[in-house]
Amino acid sequence: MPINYYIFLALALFCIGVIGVLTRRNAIIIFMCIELMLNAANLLLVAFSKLHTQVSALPTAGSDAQIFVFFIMVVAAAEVSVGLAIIVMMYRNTHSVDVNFLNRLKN
Amino acid sequence: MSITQILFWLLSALAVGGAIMVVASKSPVHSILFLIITFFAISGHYILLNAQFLAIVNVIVYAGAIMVLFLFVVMLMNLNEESAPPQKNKYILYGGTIAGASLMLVLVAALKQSSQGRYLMDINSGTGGLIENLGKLLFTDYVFPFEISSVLFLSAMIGAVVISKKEA
Amino acid sequence: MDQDISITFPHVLIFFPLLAGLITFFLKKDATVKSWALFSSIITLCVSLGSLYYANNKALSGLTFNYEWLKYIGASFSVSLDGMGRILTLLTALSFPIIFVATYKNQYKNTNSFYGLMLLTQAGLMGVFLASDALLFYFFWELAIIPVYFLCSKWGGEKRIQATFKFFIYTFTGSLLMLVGIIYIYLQTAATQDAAGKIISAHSFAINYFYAAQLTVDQQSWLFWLFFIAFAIKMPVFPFHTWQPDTYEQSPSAVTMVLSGVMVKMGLFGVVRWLLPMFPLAVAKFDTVVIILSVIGIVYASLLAIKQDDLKRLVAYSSIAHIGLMSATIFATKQIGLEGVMIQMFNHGINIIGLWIVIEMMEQQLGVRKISQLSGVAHKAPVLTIMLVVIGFANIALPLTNAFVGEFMMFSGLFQFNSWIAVVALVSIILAAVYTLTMVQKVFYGQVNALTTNMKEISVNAQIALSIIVVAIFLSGIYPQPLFDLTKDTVTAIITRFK
Amino acid sequence: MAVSANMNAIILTAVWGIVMMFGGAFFKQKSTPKYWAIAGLALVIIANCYELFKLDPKGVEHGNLFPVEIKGMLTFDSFNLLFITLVLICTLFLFLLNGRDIEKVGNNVSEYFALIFFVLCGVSIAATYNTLLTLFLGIEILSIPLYILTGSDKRNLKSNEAALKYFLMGSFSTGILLMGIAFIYGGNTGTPTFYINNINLGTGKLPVMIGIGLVFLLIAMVFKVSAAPFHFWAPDVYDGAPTVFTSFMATIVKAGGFIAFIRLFEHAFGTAQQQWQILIAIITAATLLIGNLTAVFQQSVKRMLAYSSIAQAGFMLLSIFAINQFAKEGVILYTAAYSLATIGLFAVLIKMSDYTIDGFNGLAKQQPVLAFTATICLLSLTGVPLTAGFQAKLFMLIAAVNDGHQNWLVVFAVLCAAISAYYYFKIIQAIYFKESTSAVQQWDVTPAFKVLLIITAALILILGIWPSLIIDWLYY
Amino acid sequence: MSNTLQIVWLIPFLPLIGFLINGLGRNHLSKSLTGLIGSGVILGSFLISLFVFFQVKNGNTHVAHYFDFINTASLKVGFDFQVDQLSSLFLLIITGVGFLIHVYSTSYMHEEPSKDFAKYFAYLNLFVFSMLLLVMGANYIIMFIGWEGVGLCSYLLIGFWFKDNANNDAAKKAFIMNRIGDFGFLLAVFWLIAKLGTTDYHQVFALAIDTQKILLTPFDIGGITLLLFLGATGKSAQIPLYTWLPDAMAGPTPVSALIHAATMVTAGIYMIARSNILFTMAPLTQSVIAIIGLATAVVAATIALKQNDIKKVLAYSTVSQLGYMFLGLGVGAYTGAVFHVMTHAFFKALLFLGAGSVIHAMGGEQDMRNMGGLKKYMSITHITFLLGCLAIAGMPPFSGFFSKDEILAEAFAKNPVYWGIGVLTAFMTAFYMFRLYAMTFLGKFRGTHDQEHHLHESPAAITIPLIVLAILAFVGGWIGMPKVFMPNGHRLEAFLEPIFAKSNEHVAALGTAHELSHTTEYALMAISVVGALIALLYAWNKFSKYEKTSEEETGLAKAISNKWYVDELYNAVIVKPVQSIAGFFSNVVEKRGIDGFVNGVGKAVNYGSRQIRLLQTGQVSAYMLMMVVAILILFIIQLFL
Repeated sequence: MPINYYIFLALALFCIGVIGVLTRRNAIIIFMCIELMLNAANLLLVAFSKLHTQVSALPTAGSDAQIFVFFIMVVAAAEVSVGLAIIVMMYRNTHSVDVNFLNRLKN
Repeated sequence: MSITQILFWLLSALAVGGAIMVVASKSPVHSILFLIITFFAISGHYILLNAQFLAIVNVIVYAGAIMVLFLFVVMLMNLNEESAPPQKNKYILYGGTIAGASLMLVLVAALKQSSQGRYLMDINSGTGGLIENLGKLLFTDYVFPFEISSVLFLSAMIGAVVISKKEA
Repeated sequence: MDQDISITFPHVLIFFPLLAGLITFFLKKDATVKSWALFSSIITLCVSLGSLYYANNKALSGLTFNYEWLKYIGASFSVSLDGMGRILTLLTALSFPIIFVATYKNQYKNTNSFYGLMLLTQAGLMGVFLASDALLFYFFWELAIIPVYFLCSKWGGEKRIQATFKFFIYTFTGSLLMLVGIIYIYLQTAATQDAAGKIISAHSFAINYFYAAQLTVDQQSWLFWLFFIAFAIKMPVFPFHTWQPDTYEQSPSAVTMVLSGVMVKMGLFGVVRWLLPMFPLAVAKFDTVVIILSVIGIVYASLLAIKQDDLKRLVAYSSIAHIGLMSATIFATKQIGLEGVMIQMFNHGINIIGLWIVIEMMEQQLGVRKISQLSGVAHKAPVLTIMLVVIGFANIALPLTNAFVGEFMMFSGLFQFNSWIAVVALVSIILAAVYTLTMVQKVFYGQVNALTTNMKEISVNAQIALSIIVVAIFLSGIYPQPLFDLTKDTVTAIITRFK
Repeated sequence: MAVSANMNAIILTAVWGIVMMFGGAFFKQKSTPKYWAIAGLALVIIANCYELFKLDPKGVEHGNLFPVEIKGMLTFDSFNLLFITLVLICTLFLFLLNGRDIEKVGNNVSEYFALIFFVLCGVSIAATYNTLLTLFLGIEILSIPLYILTGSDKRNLKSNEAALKYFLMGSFSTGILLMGIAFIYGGNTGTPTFYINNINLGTGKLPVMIGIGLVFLLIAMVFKVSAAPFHFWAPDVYDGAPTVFTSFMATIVKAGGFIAFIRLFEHAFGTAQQQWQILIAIITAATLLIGNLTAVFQQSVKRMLAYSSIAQAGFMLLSIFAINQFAKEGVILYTAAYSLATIGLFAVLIKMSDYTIDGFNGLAKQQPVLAFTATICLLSLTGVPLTAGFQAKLFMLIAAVNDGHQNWLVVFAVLCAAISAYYYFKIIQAIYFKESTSAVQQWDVTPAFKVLLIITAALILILGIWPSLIIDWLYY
Repeated sequence: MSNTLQIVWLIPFLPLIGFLINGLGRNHLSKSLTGLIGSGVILGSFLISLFVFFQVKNGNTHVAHYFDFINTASLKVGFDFQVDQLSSLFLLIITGVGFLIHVYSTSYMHEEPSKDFAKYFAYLNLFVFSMLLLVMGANYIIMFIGWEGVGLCSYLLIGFWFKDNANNDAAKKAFIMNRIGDFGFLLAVFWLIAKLGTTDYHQVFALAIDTQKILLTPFDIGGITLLLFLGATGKSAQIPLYTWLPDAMAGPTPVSALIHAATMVTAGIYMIARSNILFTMAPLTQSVIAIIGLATAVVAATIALKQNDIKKVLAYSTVSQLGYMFLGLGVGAYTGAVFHVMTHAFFKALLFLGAGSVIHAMGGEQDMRNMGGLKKYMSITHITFLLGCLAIAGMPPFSGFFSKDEILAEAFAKNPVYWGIGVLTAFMTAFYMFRLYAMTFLGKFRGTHDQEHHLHESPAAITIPLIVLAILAFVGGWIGMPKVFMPNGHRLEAFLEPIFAKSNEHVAALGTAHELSHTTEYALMAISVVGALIALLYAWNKFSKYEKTSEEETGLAKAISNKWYVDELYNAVIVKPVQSIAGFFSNVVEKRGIDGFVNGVGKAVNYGSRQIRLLQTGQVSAYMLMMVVAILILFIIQLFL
């Protein structure tokens, strides 16, 4: 199974995430798409870790990437808590999470 | 075509399809559910890649905690339909899609020629991703980032508190 | 690089006005401010006169002072006083007391900041003329502008803000381009070493390193323009001159005197001190272009001067014409021409300050500068008239006035470069006569009109200032030799570089 | 590689953040947290300076109070130690000048301080990271509290909007950053690792994966330093955020981003400079152009400063364009000069009742000290000699010319600097040459505030004359 | 340097002193004192000039060096005075005539308030000073100093009554026209410096005729001389720059006498005579000079025929006489030209002063149509004036006859056509001079009654100079007897021989010179004298019974009395275009063009700013879309370019 497949898969997820971010207007869904992007990155890292485990002799070769993924999840969790808090606050004030209405600041 | 390959294609299709649905589906709740499906598929891939620990964490943290949190928020705001009038500026829609797609194209096109991409890797063998290895690593080499990430959490916590506390 | 920290003339010339200016900001009573400013400027004058005695004619040696300032980039606070430096510092030192005396009666609000800024300007100018380190030169080059910017915008005429702003942006842009040039050359210079021969910094800003920098023709060609634009804007040379009439018209007279008397010399100085020696090849390549530009400027400005109705604008354009002649001659790089330029830089300063004082005196009393509104002033203010006539004829380079020798030698330098260009340029002496005499006739002769009936003879200190100028005009007009001797070294240095 | 890295700053900031956090529960008066914060920051600075002084040229350090085994995930040298010290000092100035304005933002004063400390912690990690992991963590620790601080003025819709925009785009860039890291890791043949200085760039043209990863990282970094065309968040966020936090973000955080940027591209990709230089050149040009040009037309000084900060970022990018000794000296100077000036300017701006340029009309009459210091700051931002700003720009230009590949960029940069003079001097005009139109406002300006402003101005001037005061710390 | 002639510096110095005293003390000195100082200093320098003259006559010429005016590596110009035959002669003329005119002025200007009176004398002294510098300078630069100085003084004195703007215009015109001349002069000097590196007469002339190393090609010499001649046309009112001189009559009459008849206008002749060798080596230039001089003579004479302003007539006659002198220079009759300068100085000064006395008596009236029959009121003026007229009309044995005929003879030798036109002009001269004489002194008085009432002979201060000058005008010519009368009667030629020696050698070398036979000379003289006599008599009885008529004259006459419309022509061809070009520049090129461009840059920046800030739409999606596009571009650049 060529590594490329995994790369392409990850890229596909990533780009779908990007498309979502660009096209959707609901802040929450945009945020979810961003999570999707993060996961794409995770998948890629894991795939590479696997790759490196094979390529290099020592058994724990690829595991640093997995640790990294672990940290990414940690960060993601933290981000989510903050992000949702902000979204909620926004919703409290405007009763909408539509990013199209975020245009008080421009030019 | 071995079982692993079948699994690979299956999971990939599941992940991509779920991702597409996340973007496509009108109702936020549905998108969340599709996203959960995608995450499960990704976890499946992790298992294929011998990252068992990550697979578990992924299911627990993402599909479990985070997504539930999302769901909870969406429910709280009960915006199951996009309330606003339909997209006024369509060009963002098309532009976004085209841009994303062409990004994909460019990268794929670039990677196609790369020699590195040709590595064959045999699925499900090796012990790199077992909890004990990772655990050892985490508490020896990676203790510092581990500690530091606590700062991250602290700040996130404070942030959440500051933001959501009612102004007296 | 000697770490000589003994008091030398150059840094007295720079720092005394600087300190005096700073002190001025903290003086309260207007009278004290004025007298202090006058006093300190006179001290400066004495110092610069003193420095003339120590004139030893070796280019760029003479009175130098040197302190390693930013040693890791090889910039040092090194100042030196060669011939051109001497004559221009003398001009700077001389013009300020005259200006202060002439405008002694004027009332500026926030007197202390006005005079403070004036003295800072003087310090900046001194620095420009004394610096023998490129970075230092650029420093002072900018520092001379900033106070002027504030002076003009604060105390100027009604359209002052826009005019000054334009002036500032214009010059600032130019000097930034020059900065790029300086940096580029800096990176071509050799490494500086201390006495032990160990490398202090990879490159140096010192002027002799700049002279020694090995530049190919192509490098010189674009560096030349970077520098030239900065200087051309400052001089100003056609077609970079449009800021000047507006600025002169709008800024307070005292500042106009500084601007036109001394500050325009910065550009000429820059060309002679930096541009010519650094880019001989480029100069050889572009001299005709520049000279033609300048000559166009001469005729063009003279023609415009004929049409002006505002006295200040008239003088501004005539000044553009004179400066154009100087720049043309400089780029001709003929010995006789350069000798002429050297003394003309001094004399032009004196004359034009005189003209401004006369205009200022009339505006003070009558509140107008419009030639069309004035008439028959001579009946009311004969002394003023005589002074004006003398200065006016000096301005059109009548023999035995100071401007003659300079312009004569400049023209003949230009003639030796290319006779036809000289012919075109020489037309300006006719045009100069036209506009000067027309001005004199319309303003001073003829019948007294309703406005000028209440014109009175000018104040005593104005008379003093003007008489100093007139005396200077005749002195250096009848016996210019000392000025030649002062600047011999610079000229020979340049010429030898071009041999 | 040293046993342990610049831990003093990191640990102490983190700890003090916690202290402030818990302090929130105990402090009675609203003004107490400020003093605690100042005290703590002073402590951090002392500790950091101690470390800086004990450093010896060979990079072996003796001043570390917390010898922790970190596997060289952080490294340090005089450069980043000095940088952190500067950043901390600037923050101290911010606290001293605007402490009382932080109190005005909302009720959770001590939490704000806590968050600021966490940001500082993030900055010091981002300044010293040695692996992509710590880079990632540093950036995140630096960003997440900022999202909060931006939105901390909860009633204000602009603040909310700014927070949300910042958050969305910020996490988007995080995604890009991670993608980049992944590709770098994957493309890194030989001994795969996240350590930035044994990334195998190969010889000749970069391997494709590395190339992709590089571009992703580049973009993420460029986003953090708000360079065009990834600057779009900056004006809105700076405009929406409470002014005091804007001042913090626009200076210290941006500088943090730069130091991370420069570390990455010096140590990780320095050897392949030729292959990414053109990208930086393009981005720099775009940033200079958009930043300056857009700033010209702004009526609100706050927003104008936002754009000007983009423009200044463009100038700082020159240091990354040409990574050499001059560039590093330059970036240090630039951080100091730019941060001081901007903080001083914002400090004055906060005191204004009217943020438009006309609001400054006749300031010289009402508040000469404020007027004077604001002018010095503006001159410094313009890059007029005798101010620190000039020295900073000078070094940047020297660095860029010294690199010598894209001289057009340098000329372009100075022309943009000329444009910047255009809008900075509009304010100076308003201050000195225009008469105040509106009624005289109430000023809450304490003598201490004025003194501090004057000190700031004095520092700017001193640095303008003797930049060596800072730079000598790089090599002693 | 123990040469007695070292003291010549006193000659210009005294007038300078006078200028300073009168100028600075003008508010305090009394009129009589002022007049005394003013005339005294001139007398002083006249006496010294006499001494110098005799020194020179005894063959003692000298170049006195005082200090370095310019002394640089590239150019050395000493402040030197050259005393030789030519300059000493001019010294005599200037100081002598000058002195008389000063004396005359003390009475003529007496109505002026003492302040202006002093100013007048200050200017007059200053003029004498500059004129002396002009003739004494030992190099072209010192000459140029005087050259411009006299121009300045003429400017100041023409505009002496500056209340009236007409006078100021005249003054301005004079100065600017002179400037145009200086334009040529300076170019010539630059050319000399560029080629020879010096301006000292001795060196220049030595190098010019140096046949070993040819520093000056014929082209150079031709150019230089032509340019010098351009300078001369300005100063000496030749075509095309003569129009200022008639206007210059706006000044006080003594000024016209001194500056615009006797001395300043002859500066051009002096200059060319001084550099005769150069001109002799440039035959082309010589013929140009001859033709221009001739043309000037004719044109001016024709115009003079119909002028009614007494001073204008004299002015045009001056122009015409100057034309003669240039004809002389053109045909190589340097001695003749200088001779004519001298005689002309006498009789033209006389005529002007006479006219002044008339105007004085008429209370400022200058129009001859309102005069007539004055001879019974003011006899001395009348007699002296008549002598002057005879002298200028070339009647033997008056001075004019000798000088004019010498020139005409040489002209004939060169080219009979020259002579023909010249002699024609002589007839016209006789005609208009006696028209003037008759209209003024003969017939019956045509003025108003109270003018008639005030008519009186002028005071002694006026009449004495008239008498002295009349005598000079009578006998002045005898120092230049033609050879046909007595073999070595031409003392002047003998005296000036060293000056023109080089030229004569050169001509001799070319061998173009050929003596006229005595018979031809007699014939020529006879023709000119007879013709002049006829013209004279015709004018006499035609205008002695002149009546004021008011019929509109037509055709040629109209053109003549309108001075051939030359002023109008210049106005249309030069002044107007320059003005309009200047206007175009200042209104269009400056404002719209150059400044417009500069401001345009600023406008462009503003416009760009207004446009570019529309990028900042406020829409997050739009932002991110733009970012992604940018990412795309970067990737493409990085990966595929």
